[in-house]
Amino acid sequence: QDALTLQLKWVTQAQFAGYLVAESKGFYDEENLDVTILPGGPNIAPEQVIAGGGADIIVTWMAAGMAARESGVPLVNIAQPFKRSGLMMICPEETGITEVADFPGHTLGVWFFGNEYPFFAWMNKEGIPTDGSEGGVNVLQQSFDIQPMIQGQADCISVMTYNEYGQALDAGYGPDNLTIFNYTDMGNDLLEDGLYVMEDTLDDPAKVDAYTRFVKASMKGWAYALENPEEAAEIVVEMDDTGAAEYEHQLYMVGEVTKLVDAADPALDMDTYDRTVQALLDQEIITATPEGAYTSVVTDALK
Amino acid sequence: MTSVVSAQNLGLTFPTGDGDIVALSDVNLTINKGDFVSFIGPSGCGKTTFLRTIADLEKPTSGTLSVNGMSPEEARKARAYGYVFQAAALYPWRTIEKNIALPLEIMGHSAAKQAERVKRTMELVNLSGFEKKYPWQLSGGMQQRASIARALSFDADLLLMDEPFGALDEIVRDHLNSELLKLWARTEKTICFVTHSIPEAVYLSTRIVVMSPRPGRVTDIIESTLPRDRPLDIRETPEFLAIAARVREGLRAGHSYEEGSV
Amino acid sequence: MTSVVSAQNLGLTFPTGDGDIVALSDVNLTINKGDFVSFIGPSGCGKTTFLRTIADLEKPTSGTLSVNGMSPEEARKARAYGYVFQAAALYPWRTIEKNIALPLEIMGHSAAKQAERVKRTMELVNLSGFEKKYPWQLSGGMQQRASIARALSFDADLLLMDEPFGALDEIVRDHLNSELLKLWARTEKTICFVTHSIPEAVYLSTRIVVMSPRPGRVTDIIESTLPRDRPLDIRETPEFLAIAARVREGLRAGHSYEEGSV
Amino acid sequence: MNRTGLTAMQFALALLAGGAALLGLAFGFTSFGSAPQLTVFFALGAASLLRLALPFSLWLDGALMLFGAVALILALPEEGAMPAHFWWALVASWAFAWLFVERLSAAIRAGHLPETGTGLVIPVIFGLALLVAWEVITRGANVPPVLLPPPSAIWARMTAEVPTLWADFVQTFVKSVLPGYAIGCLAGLAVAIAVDRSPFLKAGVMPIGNFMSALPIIGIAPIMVMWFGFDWQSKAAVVVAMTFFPMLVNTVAGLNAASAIERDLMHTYAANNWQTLMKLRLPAAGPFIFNALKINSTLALIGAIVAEFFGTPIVGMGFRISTGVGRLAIDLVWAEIAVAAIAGSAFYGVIALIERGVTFWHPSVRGGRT
Amino acid sequence: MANRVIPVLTILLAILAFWYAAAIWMNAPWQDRLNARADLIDVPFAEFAAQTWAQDKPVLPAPHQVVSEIWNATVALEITSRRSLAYHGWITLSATLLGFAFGTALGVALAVAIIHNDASDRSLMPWIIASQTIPILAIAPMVVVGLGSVGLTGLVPKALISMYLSFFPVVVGMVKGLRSPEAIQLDLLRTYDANGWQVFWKLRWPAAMPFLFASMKVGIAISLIGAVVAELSNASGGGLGVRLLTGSYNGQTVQIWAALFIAAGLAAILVAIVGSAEKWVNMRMGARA
Ligand SMILES: Nc1ncnc2c1ncn2[C@@H]1O[C@H](COP(=O)(O)OP(=O)(O)OP(=O)(O)O)[C@@H](O)[C@H]1O
Ligand SMILES: Nc1ncnc2c1ncn2[C@@H]1O[C@H](COP(=O)(O)OP(=O)(O)OP(=O)(O)O)[C@@H](O)[C@H]1O
Ligand SMILES: [Mg+2]
Ligand SMILES: [Mg+2]
Repeated sequence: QDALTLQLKWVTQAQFAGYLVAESKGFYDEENLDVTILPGGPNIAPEQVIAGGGADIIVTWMAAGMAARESGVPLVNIAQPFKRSGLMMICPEETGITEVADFPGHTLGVWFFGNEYPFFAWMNKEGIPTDGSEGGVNVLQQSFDIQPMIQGQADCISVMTYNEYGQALDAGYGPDNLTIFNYTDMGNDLLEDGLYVMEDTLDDPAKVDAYTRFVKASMKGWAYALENPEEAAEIVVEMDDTGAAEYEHQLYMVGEVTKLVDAADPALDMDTYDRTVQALLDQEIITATPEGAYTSVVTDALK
Repeated sequence: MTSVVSAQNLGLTFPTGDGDIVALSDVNLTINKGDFVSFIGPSGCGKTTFLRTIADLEKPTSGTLSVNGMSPEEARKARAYGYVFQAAALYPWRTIEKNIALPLEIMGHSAAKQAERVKRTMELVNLSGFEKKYPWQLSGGMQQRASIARALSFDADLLLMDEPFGALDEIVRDHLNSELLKLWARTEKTICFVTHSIPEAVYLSTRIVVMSPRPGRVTDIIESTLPRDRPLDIRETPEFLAIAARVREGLRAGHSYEEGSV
Repeated sequence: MTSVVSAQNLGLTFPTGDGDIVALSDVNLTINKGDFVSFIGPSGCGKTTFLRTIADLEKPTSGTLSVNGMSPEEARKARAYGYVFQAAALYPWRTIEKNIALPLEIMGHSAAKQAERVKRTMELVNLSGFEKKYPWQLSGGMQQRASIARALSFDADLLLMDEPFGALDEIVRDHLNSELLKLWARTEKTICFVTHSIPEAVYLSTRIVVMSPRPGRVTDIIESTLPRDRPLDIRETPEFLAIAARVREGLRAGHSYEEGSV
Repeated sequence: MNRTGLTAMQFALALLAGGAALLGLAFGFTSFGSAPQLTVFFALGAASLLRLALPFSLWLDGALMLFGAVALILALPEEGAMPAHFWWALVASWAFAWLFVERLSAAIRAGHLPETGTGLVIPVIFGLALLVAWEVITRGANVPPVLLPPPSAIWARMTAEVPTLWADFVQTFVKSVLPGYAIGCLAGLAVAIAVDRSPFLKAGVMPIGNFMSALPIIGIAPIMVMWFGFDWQSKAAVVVAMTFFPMLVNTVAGLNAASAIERDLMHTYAANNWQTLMKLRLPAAGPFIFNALKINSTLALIGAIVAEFFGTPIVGMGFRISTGVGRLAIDLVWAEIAVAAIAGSAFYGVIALIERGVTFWHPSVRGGRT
Repeated sequence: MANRVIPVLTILLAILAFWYAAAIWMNAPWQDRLNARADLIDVPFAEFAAQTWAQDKPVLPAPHQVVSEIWNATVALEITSRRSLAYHGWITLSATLLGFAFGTALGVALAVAIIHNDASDRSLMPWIIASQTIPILAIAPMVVVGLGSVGLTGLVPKALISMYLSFFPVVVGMVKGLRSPEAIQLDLLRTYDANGWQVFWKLRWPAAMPFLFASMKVGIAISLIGAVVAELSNASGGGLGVRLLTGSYNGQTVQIWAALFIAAGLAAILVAIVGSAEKWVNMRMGARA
């Protein structure tokens, strides 16, 4: 068996249902893989973990992956099960915000820790300053929940369709009393949860083979989760070490996440890739067009 | 003569974990104005406790005690006495002059009056020149004198002194003994003085109270027949030696050689 | 007679922040086997320093000093002396018997020998029955005796005692004085004894060394003419009083009334 | 002591230093000339073994230490792993540094060198030695910079990012730490004085205060952010909560520090409560209060930074640290950590200095080092 | 006994009353919104108060909510369940104890080095103080990742972080303690020509005992903080810190408070255990009752 360690981007939740299901249902074993799944957290940078040799494969956002590549961690995208972004910005109607032009002068909650790039790319595109200058917006480092909106500390907050948006729905918010800016719908989405490995490992055919089997089994896991959301949610709850995952919430999340994932095709969509790279360049998050930041050897082998 | 301190059947018992300690029992004593009374007795016989009771630092558990015709508490509130503790108890964060001025500050004297009093009492105990020093910069004897100056600074008529010269060598002690006598003769204060030294007690006092422990009680009161004016070499006179011998007798009688009494 | 301690032109200077302090200067003294030498002098005249130098706790800065014919350091390593400090310095976490056994433990005696020695010396200082008590459960005088027992336990021929009876009242002191004399007479030890009390020095010693400060030096050495066997009431004899007067004279001469010397 | 005038430990260090240099010379022989300055260092270091026969000044050891460190850093290859014999240079200059420090402190103790000035050199050398070892190990062993950057990179980042660092410092230290510290300490002091007046309150509050001061107060950071919002107010609130209890507990203990006899003295003057407090108990509590002030000076900074992890406007040391890790700007993270450590040490130092001035009378200040 | 318990109870009651009042006040705005949305107007105060004490995700949970959460998450659950706070408490506790053991050992070792060696005294102390001004939460994730890359995961990285915090009070206390023997006590041993080892074991060590225990009490409480902080940076494996974190990210205030109270209880128990060890040693060393 080949041992692989997967570092997740966030805590154990249905956002990673495919991998958790594949592990739980033995899909990895079928591919002769021994996979260890490490949960992430707010202070864990998957890029740092893989650079230190603590993982073989990481799940991360392309913006963060590209930025890491420029700071000397040669990450390569090998597969991109997530085709769309789940990121949204929501503003309660009391704030009076109905369109982007209403933003200036308001406080917007944004997640940092590698999740801030889509927002800054968007603002950059709209020409709204974010440095606190006249006619710009105030940016707040937001916690990973909807408290800032409930308590009125921010006028708009970031949410994921599959997570915090659910909390907002629970709290009695909904499309009828919220203005929703969906990054994918606006065409401002940057590629989210992709699978990345270190560049030098791709020279080793045995490793590439292991990656291929890994992606294959993972996609099988995603497909399974798509068809059996209840069981997938149960698996997630079961595999969460912290005991914080709640079944209801995970079930909701499975439903939302599967809208973003294409279980049949893990290949990177080049249009979205090019747009992502362009946005990162515009925003000066990266300074040069990356070379060799993705490979299709794995996904090609699956075709 | 007016009585300054008057104790009738005074008793004081300390309750402790393993049984009560009778520190004073059935003490009857009257001290008149202008008296110089020494208390002598083995360790633990209640000398300090008696002084503390007069000063209203301990409450008697039986009998009555009056100070200047008042209760000890009223007397304390009227600032009737100056107390010199067995240890100097100077505040280390104050200079010597500030330490001496402490009671004056508390009693609300004006700055000018404070300065004048401090200067005068510092001269009296021979400490001039050390105003700005801190206590730890002085030798033990000088600290002791500063604490005497502090007790004198506000000019109370009653002085309670608990082994004030304990830490000093014989020569310095002799010197301070005669200074104290002079002060007493000049100011007509009433002085209660605790000591372990028989010659010191005899040399200084008009009356010597011999105490004995377990329970603490007065076993003998010796009136001194020495004249008020006492040069140092009075201590070699037969009269002096006779009184000393009588004190020693009284002391020895109260002294048991069990270990506990050491 | 063999000389146990011999000092020639001994000097010791402490360097301090504001200038050097000459604690000992030009001390010449020979102490023979079996001597009982008392050191007397005002505070700060170097008595303790001299004892500490003999004990190799301070290093002389000039002159020579030999103990039992060796350097002080060799003598210390040969465990030539027992030292009784001015304070009892018992270790509070050890029972009295353990405290007394401490030097024996360190010197590596067997448990049986330790037990036997501890028993013997505790009897000697009249502390039997208090073996298992902790220091704080004893009165000051008992603690002082325990520290004397500790110094006696390993039977050194030279005893250095720094005001061992300072904390005691006159009666107890008298008692211990005569006990010490008996011990000395029985064991033929050499004793160096620091005291502030003139009668005590005269009563105990074969020789009295009078010292004076600034700089610390020996001003007088008085040989006692009293017999070796001394009942307590020898202190009222004219011979005793004459020696005491001479010591007092020597002391007074060395005593300046400047403040610093108190 | 032996013929060289060194203690056993110094002697062992001297042998280690000279021996390591000798070995470096031997192992580096094949690549002779590639790093001339290192070769010179090895030669001089090996020559120091002559101390067995000749007297050898401690300053020579100091010079060798310095020369070795500089030569080693200059010789570090830009790319790839460090040649093996370089490690001997690290060992040798470390040993020279230790030996130098040993001999220096022995000289100070013996009074051959003045305490002031030279006494300060020793911790500085220790810190520099740590930095040199860090630099050499991270670069020499090719530790990925995203795990641990070398000090030179951190320093470069610090100088390049002064405005950012300054803004973060102002946000975190000036706006959050200082007010929070002042409020927390003053409140602790005031409550302690109030509580002290009533035995009933004291009996009730003290066990709870002791309990609270053992609490992982950091845990309340998310709650404070929830209550007081994202800006500095919530950080200051965390700082207040963290500093309050140490101050309360210490002050109450301090107010009881006055001895019975010192209190009796006040009693004999029939002094009122206020006089007793101002003239006796507060001054006597000084050392305890300063103890709390010192503990709190480090706690306050940590509390504010931690609280920033749970939400901030986009400025502040904690914000920069947490987002820096996310962006893999680890050198910036370490630059912030360095600023925090410097600010914290300076804060501590200032309090310790004030303490020396105010509690000059306390035996721990009068004599000896603190 | 009674005159110790009554004041504590009084204060506790006062705190509880204040807490309930604060819960009404702080939860009121959200409750107003909820009621408005449900078209509930003119809710009587008593009912409104009860509502604010029964919210799902209150700003400030009422004490009984916290207590019942603690009950449900400990006694009512299998101890091995990952939802059990007892399980997470045990994880945190084991890291705390290991870190405390490391920290005490390191602290004592450093203190011994400092008092026996002039050079280490002068060079170490300032840096030991400086080390404590480094924000531990900032380096904790890097320590976790760094140790993970050399194969150390799980308990050890957490314990090392807790050690980093807890060694400090031990060094400071022990340096003071080992230096606490008075000159005369040291001189005494010198007159017996005792060697360094004997001086250490017969004098310095026993004299330092009170200081050791005082600093261990502080140290164990800080160890717990260290373990919690380490868990904030390393969600895998669970622990009270992780519960705090996930509670915070899911807006589960009741869960946060419950985890906090369990941590507080643990701290109190640990301090009490060190306290009884101290009493026992004191008794063996014949201290005054
Ligand atoms: N606060 C107290 N609690 C319990 N017992 C006490 C207290 N103060 C004094 N005693 C006891 O009361 C007795 C008398 O003590 P006191 O201090 O008056 O003796 P003293 O004659 O002054 O002795 P010394 O010569 O040693 O100063 C002693 O047995 C002592 O143990
Ligand atoms: N370690 C020291 N450093 C500086 N000066 C010292 C030191 N030890 C003693 N001295 C000084 O040396 C002088 C002699 O002191 P010593 O303790 O020998 O006096 P002493 O005769 O024993 O006095 P006492 O009767 O008070 O015990 C004093 O002036 C003292 O201040
Ligand atoms: Mg007394
Ligand atoms: Mg002396």
